[in-house]
Amino acid sequence: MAKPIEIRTSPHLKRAISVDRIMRNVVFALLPICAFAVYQFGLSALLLIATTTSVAMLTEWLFARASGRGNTVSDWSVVITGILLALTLPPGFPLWMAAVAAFVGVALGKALFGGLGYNVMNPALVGRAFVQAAFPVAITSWTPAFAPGRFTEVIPSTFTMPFMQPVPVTDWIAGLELDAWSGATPLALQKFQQIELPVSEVFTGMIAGSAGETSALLILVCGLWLAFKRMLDWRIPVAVMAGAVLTALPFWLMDASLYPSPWFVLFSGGLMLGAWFMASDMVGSPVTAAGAIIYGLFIGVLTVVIRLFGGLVEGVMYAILLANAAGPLISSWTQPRVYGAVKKARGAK
Amino acid sequence: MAVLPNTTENLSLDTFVRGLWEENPVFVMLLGMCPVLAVTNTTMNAIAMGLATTFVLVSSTVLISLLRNWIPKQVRIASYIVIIATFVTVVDYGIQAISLELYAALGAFIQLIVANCVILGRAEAYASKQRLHTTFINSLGMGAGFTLALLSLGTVREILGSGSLLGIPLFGEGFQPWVVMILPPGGFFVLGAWLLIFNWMRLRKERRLIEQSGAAANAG
Amino acid sequence: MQGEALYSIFLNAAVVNNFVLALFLGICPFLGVSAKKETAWNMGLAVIFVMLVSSMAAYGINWLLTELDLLFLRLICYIAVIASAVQLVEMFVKRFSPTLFRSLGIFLPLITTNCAILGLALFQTAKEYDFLQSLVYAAGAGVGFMLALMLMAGLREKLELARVPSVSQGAALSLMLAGLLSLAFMGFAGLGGSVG
Amino acid sequence: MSIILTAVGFMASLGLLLALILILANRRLYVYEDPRIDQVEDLLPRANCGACGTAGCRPFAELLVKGEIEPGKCTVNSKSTNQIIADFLGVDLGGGEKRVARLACAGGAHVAYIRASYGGVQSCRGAALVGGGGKGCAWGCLGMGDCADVCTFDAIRLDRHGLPVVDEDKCTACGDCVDVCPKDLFSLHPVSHRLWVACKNLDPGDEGEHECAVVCTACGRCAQDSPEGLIEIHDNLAVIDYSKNALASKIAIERCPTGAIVWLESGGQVIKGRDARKVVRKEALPLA
Amino acid sequence: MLRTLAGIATLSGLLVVLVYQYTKPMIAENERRLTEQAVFEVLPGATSKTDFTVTEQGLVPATPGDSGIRLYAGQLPSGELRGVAFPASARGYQDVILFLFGYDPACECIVGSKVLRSTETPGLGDKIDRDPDFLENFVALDARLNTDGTALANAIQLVRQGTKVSPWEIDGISGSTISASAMARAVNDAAQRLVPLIQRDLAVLSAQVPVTE
Amino acid sequence: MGLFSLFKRHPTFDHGIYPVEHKELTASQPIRRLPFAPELVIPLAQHRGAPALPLVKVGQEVVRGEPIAQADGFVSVPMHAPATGMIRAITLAPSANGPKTLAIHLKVYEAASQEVLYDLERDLDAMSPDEIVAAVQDAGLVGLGGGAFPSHVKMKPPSGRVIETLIVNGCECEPYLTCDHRVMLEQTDALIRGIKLALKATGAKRAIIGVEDNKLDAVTHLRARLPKALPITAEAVETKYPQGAEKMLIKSLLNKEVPAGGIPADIGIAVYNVGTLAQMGTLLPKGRGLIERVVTISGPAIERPGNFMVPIGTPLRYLLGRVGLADTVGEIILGGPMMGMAVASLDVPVTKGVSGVVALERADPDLALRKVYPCIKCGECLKACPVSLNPSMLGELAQARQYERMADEFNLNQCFECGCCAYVCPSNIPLTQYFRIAKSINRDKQT
Ligand SMILES: Cc1cc2nc3c(=O)[nH]c(=O)nc-3n(C[C@H](O)[C@H](O)[C@H](O)COP(=O)(O)O)c2cc1C
Ligand SMILES: Cc1cc2nc3c(=O)[nH]c(=O)nc-3n(C[C@H](O)[C@H](O)[C@H](O)COP(=O)(O)O)c2cc1C
Ligand SMILES: Cc1cc2nc3c(=O)[nH]c(=O)nc-3n(C[C@H](O)[C@H](O)[C@H](O)COP(=O)(O)O)c2cc1C
Ligand SMILES: Cc1cc2nc3c(=O)[nH]c(=O)nc-3n(C[C@H](O)[C@H](O)[C@H](O)CO)c2cc1C
Ligand code: SF4
Ligand code: SF4
Ligand code: SF4
Ligand code: SF4
Ligand code: FES
Repeated sequence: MAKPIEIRTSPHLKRAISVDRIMRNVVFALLPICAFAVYQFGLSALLLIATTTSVAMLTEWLFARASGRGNTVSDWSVVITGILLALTLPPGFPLWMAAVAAFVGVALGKALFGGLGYNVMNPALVGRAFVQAAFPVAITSWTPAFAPGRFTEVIPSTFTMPFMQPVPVTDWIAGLELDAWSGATPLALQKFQQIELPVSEVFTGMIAGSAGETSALLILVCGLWLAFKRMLDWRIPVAVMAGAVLTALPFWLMDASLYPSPWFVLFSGGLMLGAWFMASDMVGSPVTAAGAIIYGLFIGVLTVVIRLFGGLVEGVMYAILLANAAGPLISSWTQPRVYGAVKKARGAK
Repeated sequence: MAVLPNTTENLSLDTFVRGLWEENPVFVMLLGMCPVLAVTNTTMNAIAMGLATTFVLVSSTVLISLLRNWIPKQVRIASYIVIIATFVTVVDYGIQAISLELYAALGAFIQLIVANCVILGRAEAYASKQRLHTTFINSLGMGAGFTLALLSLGTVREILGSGSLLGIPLFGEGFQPWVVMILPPGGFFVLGAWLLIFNWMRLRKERRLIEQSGAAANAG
Repeated sequence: MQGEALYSIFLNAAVVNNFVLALFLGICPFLGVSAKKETAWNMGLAVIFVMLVSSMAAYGINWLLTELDLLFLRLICYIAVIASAVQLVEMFVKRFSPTLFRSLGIFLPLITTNCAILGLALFQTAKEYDFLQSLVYAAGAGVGFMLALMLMAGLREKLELARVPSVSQGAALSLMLAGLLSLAFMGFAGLGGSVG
Repeated sequence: MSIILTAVGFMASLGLLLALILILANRRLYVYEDPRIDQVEDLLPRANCGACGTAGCRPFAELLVKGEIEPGKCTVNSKSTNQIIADFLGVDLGGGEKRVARLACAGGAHVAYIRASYGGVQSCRGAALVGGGGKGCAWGCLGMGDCADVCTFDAIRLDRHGLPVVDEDKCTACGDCVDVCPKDLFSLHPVSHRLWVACKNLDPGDEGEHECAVVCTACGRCAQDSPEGLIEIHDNLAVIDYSKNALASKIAIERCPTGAIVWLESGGQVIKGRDARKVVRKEALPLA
Repeated sequence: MLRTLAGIATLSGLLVVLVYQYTKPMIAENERRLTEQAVFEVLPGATSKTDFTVTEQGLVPATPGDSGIRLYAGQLPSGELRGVAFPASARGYQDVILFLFGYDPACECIVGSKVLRSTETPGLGDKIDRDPDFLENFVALDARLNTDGTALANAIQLVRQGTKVSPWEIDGISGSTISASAMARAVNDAAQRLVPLIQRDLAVLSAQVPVTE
Repeated sequence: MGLFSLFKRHPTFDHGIYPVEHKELTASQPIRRLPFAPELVIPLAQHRGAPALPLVKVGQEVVRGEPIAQADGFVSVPMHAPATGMIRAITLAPSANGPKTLAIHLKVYEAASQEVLYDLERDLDAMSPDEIVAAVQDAGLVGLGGGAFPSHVKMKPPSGRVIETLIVNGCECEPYLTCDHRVMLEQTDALIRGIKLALKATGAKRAIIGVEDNKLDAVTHLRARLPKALPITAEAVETKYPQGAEKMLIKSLLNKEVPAGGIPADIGIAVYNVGTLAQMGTLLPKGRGLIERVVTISGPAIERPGNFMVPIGTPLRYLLGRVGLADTVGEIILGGPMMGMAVASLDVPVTKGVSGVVALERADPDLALRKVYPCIKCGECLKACPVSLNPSMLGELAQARQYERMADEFNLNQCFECGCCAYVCPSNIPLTQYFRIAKSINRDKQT
């Protein structure tokens, strides 16, 4: 024999799915959503996605090198972080702020704790929460969808000078001469003026909002595709949606003029994107099956509570971050019952 | 059984300097964090808080050091607290008399100096055992260290969070302030960032030392 | 505030203006005792208990001092009475239930002279809460403290097994974690108040 | 003026009351405790910050007195005070000769053969559980450094042939490497044990020579040249009787054909006989 | 032991009470100055003020230590009544916000506003005290009474930025809707209660001759 | 679970995995024999329990079937000469586990007839249960399902325990292996005889043969041949790894769980592999000893895969030479690829516990060492672990060397190293190996 035989420990067989492959597939599943965002908001959305993704990748590369973790960009997870971050930002968000968000998300949300698998909260949302707290006005400035000429010119605020306040867009919007632009997202309309847009509009995404959150339908299709390929755990998104609907239902039944319908709650805002692509991030969710369901329900309930009773219009981001924070506790309280366990599974010495 | 040695300290430059860096109450001992985080959203607040704390620290430790041989062990903590609270009340009214605006900005944290772990900690660990003059100098050092820490947070938070320093705008009209810096998370982040930087410097120093000793060993 | 609803007081103290994450009270023990879930839990219980005790004590003293027109002695009296009350409780527990002492009592001295407890007394006076409102406020603050401690402990236990880079190990990591938690708690803003 | 009187009077009575309560409570509720706890507590900063991982200075002092925690855990105290506490509570370190960990194998990649190439967790334990680890010699060092990993004192490092080298100065004879090595190659010896059999191979006759160039083939030449009973052959291996260590000298190593028996110099130098094989390869070769 | 603690307590009592006595007038002066500043700010043109308390019987001149809502009548240098400043509060984005509003009985409108205490987000929520465009709302905010004088004719309301049409509407600030609406709620609630009283007891308020300096 | 089982055709257990089976390579290949190897190596410790004590001397001639080593106590079994020949040496020989162990080296006489002459005709019906137990031990019979635990020991449950049910394990859930399948088809009568003996010896009231539903032909075949008078049934269970693990099979067939840390006898059950019972049925009537067993030799690197009756002690080098080993060979595994042990040396002999020899290719993509990522907490391992452990947590603890916590808080000792978790882990973390290391260190610490 020319070479010595090999020895390894059992099992000697291995399922083919691996982390980089899962991540790559999630990126594929996000591409249609990105495409729709670009179709809807034009060049600005494209620039936004490109900026966050490249800054996120660069940050990851830098920190992984500095702490000697080798090349971790190749696991593709940071690409997801970048894309998802962009999808949750307003389309006209100044690029320099988006870059800050991507940097903070990856550095503070991930690299600090040891990179992939050890981050405690969703990096994309850490980045977003940071800029939401840092630049709250810019992040609640919406621009109309399907603006004429969106493929040839950018929204003025996109190219704001770094460290400067966003270029005002009021004149630009006025110049578009749209008849029905109220400047608010469906959620804000509902919350402050009790005007509920038809579910059909919200569902298909013909509305204003964050770059990638508008079409619930598209998100649902892409998410289902991933779930079907067993690349994400369908339990979590389903639990999020169930939690949201069940919380919204009684209030809607009580006073439909004040409270939104469960369908509206489900398909408006970032709930779909959050449920399918952010809550489902396995790193931040509990490992146990029961824990995953509790976690999902928690996100759904909290989102609706914040939307209906809190000071903020949208609660998905905070709900997911809080659930991430509670993740380890949920995990440790839902350890599976071991086969043949006589009394308590845990702590039996 | 072994006998505890006498630990009375002799006055030296170190008595003062220690508090600034080596035993910095905030960055090293991680004490008195609450005011450090809470009132450092502007530099002015940081300075005021630092001075107020230093005053309370110095006057109460000096008094305690004076009385150290009269205060019985069992009622020690109670006595210290009463002494500290007295000086805090003095400061409290003093600031109110000087400026109510400043008083409003510092909020309840002036009164909370009573509970600041640094002061009771110094009273217990130092003043109750040391002579008057060393106590005075040491407390001044600690107070200065504390103020330094407050300042290092306050300036960063004010510059980034409001674009100004001591209330004077630095960057002109269009500057976008980072509101998060003056919000609660910003306090945690900035202090965390300072500690990260110190960690990094320490690690770099250690690595240098190891490299040097390694080089020396190779040469020898 | 007269007539502020109890649930609103509770929510406000527990999450919206969480003592640790929004008001920066009790940071030192928060960083110190949040490494293990079990200790965090016991500490949390002890804090809730002490909060209730000192809330009542503070209410009593404030009434007495108002009667005597000696309000300027408030701070000294608060701290002295709270400290003594807690010490008394501690001795009691130590004497009569060593097991309880081992799980809760050891935290008592740590809490006595802690900003959060004194802060509670000062805030409830400033907000002019009546006796019941004060108690609810204390309970909310205690529960909020416990919540922050437990969340932090869960995260820190998880990170104990992580490959945390050496620069971010130690207190820096804890502070960043607290910052993230505080960021997440901003989501509670406005909860419990009337909106729209 | 009256306000001054009321205030002073009130404070005086409050002080009296509190003191009274505390004194009474102290008497009535007194529980015996080791007096050293108080003394140690006196030396602590009383910051009650919890940084040591306990609930405060008092519990920390209790643990210190019980010997369950090191003084250094307190980050607030100065190093010198911690040293004082350590001295105060200190137990005798005990006398006796310094012992160090010694490795009974010299089969690095430069002399030993391999049977199979191992893949998996880079851990000797892990490899040993997979068909013995793939090394030609079933007794020899696997060279993945579990011993170096567990050594708290950084006393073990692997040389370029993957063989652990113990730094005698740093080694505290804690025995962690002895416990972890799956091949049981480490043992603790007084530094004065300088004559050393660096092999554990029990293969009969020359069989071991196919597996490693520095194997002890149990040829017995070392035993012939040494004082009666100092070295004997047991189970195909030379064994040194350290009760006769005083008789040991470098003569025993001189005629060993492979270099399995060595003399360890105090500086960490390993001296082999003149006849010892000098094989140096970059990597272990597969068995023929 | 007893003696020490009691001694220390006595000593501290003495120290505190002395400091208190010493600083008391200064603090009172500070307080007065601040209130005056605030009152003059919300009642542009006023140079002196008189304090009133709301009691069961209506408005009466304030006496030290009485309880009840405090109102401040502000007078022009001429001694004429400029208007009345009244406090109001409502829960905002973070916590309860305290305001002072100025009411001019002549034009029957709110003529000024000031935030006394707030923990709103700096840069966002504090716009309700800084943003000149927003403060424009309170230069002449309609607060007319209805015909029987029991409540405002038109409830004061917040509307989205740029959509104000009636004089009793407040044009919002986008990005600070919550704080702004708290302000609207505060002024409306307080005005609904106090303006009828002020109008009724106008005589009492005007009769008072300023005794400043 | 209750509702779902309505839709499932065959009963099963929770969790588990579905690896590709590759059984078609050998499933239809009848059991064959190969010529004897020139030298057999019979380790004295090839079963669980105390090693056997040699009865022979170097140079002594032995006849096929003759006892050459005796049991050392109750939990031990004797050895019999697998061939006629001469004892060349009793010395160290490589073992599958790594350490060299004592073995009898037997030089086979090429010219000998290799007839078994050690017959001892017995009247099975007249034997008492205790006599059967003694006879099983004398036959040197151990579990042929891979555990190699002395079979007679399982017939004597600990005092206070009564065996109610006998489970006959014909699952053969490991990929590639088909020897049990062939035994059920070809040695049916011996198997039934073995079951009858085991029923009598254990006093069990019924026997259930559990077979995975990828071998329905065996189920039909067995059902057709089972005597109606006997309380023996054959049941199909879902094809899912590790269906053959006794705890899982018990759960599938009886919906009972073996208490953690206990044995099946604690709930009145004894589990035997079909091969073990078929050998029992073959050996006991004539009082013979176990000298050979059926071995599946398969895998992509084997040129002529098949099922073979192999004398105990046959070195792999010889065996693989006979069936043809491709140059591309990477790993050679004793047992199946999920639980089997890769050998470091071809001089390792086939022992009583070896049910298969699987040779995988060097560049086998499923085998190629993949990049290990940090655990992403995906929970796949929790969903795979048949005993519902938390391998993710265990893995993290192992990497932090917190071995005691693994055992104390996370039930490390319940892990039976089935490999499901490592199989599914998308981060390619060698979980099972970590657990072996942890257990090994914990075991060392205890002693
Ligand atoms: C919108 C969308 C775009 C895709 N684009 C690509 C592509 O550009 N390249 C590609 O290899 N696969 C692409 N895929 C995925 C493939 O259909 C296929 O699932 C995937 O490549 C399988 O990868 P895997 O073998 O790593 O699982 C895309 C999938 C979707 C839903
Ligand atoms: C960090 C942060 C601070 C905020 N502070 C305030 C505030 O002080 N006052 C306020 O009314 N809204 C505050 N908001 C909420 C939003 O700015 C605003 O309520 C919401 O987006 C409604 O948008 P609109 O005012 O454009 O309708 C804050 C939001 C964030 C993220
Ligand atoms: C993961 C795992 C898989 C197993 N698979 C089988 C199998 O497929 N067939 C089998 O007979 N025994 C299998 N066993 C062994 C059985 O658990 C049990 O020990 C055996 O059936 C007992 O019979 P025996 O002693 O006659 O071998 C497996 C064990 C484990 C731990
Ligand atoms: C289903 C799925 C969802 C993901 N969602 C996110 C996400 O919301 N935010 C993010 O930063 N990374 C996401 N990732 C990528 C990756 O898990 C993430 O960067 C890790 O949290 C980094 O440790 C996702 C990955 C998968 C497989
Ligand atoms: S001595 Fe033992 S533990 Fe150390 S490298 Fe060699 S085999 Fe591994
Ligand atoms: S033969 Fe001896 S020296 Fe060589 S590897 Fe084996 S034990 Fe080590
Ligand atoms: S190897 Fe152990 S932990 Fe992993 S799946 Fe099997 S039993 Fe569970
Ligand atoms: S399967 Fe692997 S990556 Fe997933 S949770 Fe388990 S150990 Fe972690
Ligand atoms: S300063 Fe607040 S607890 Fe230490």
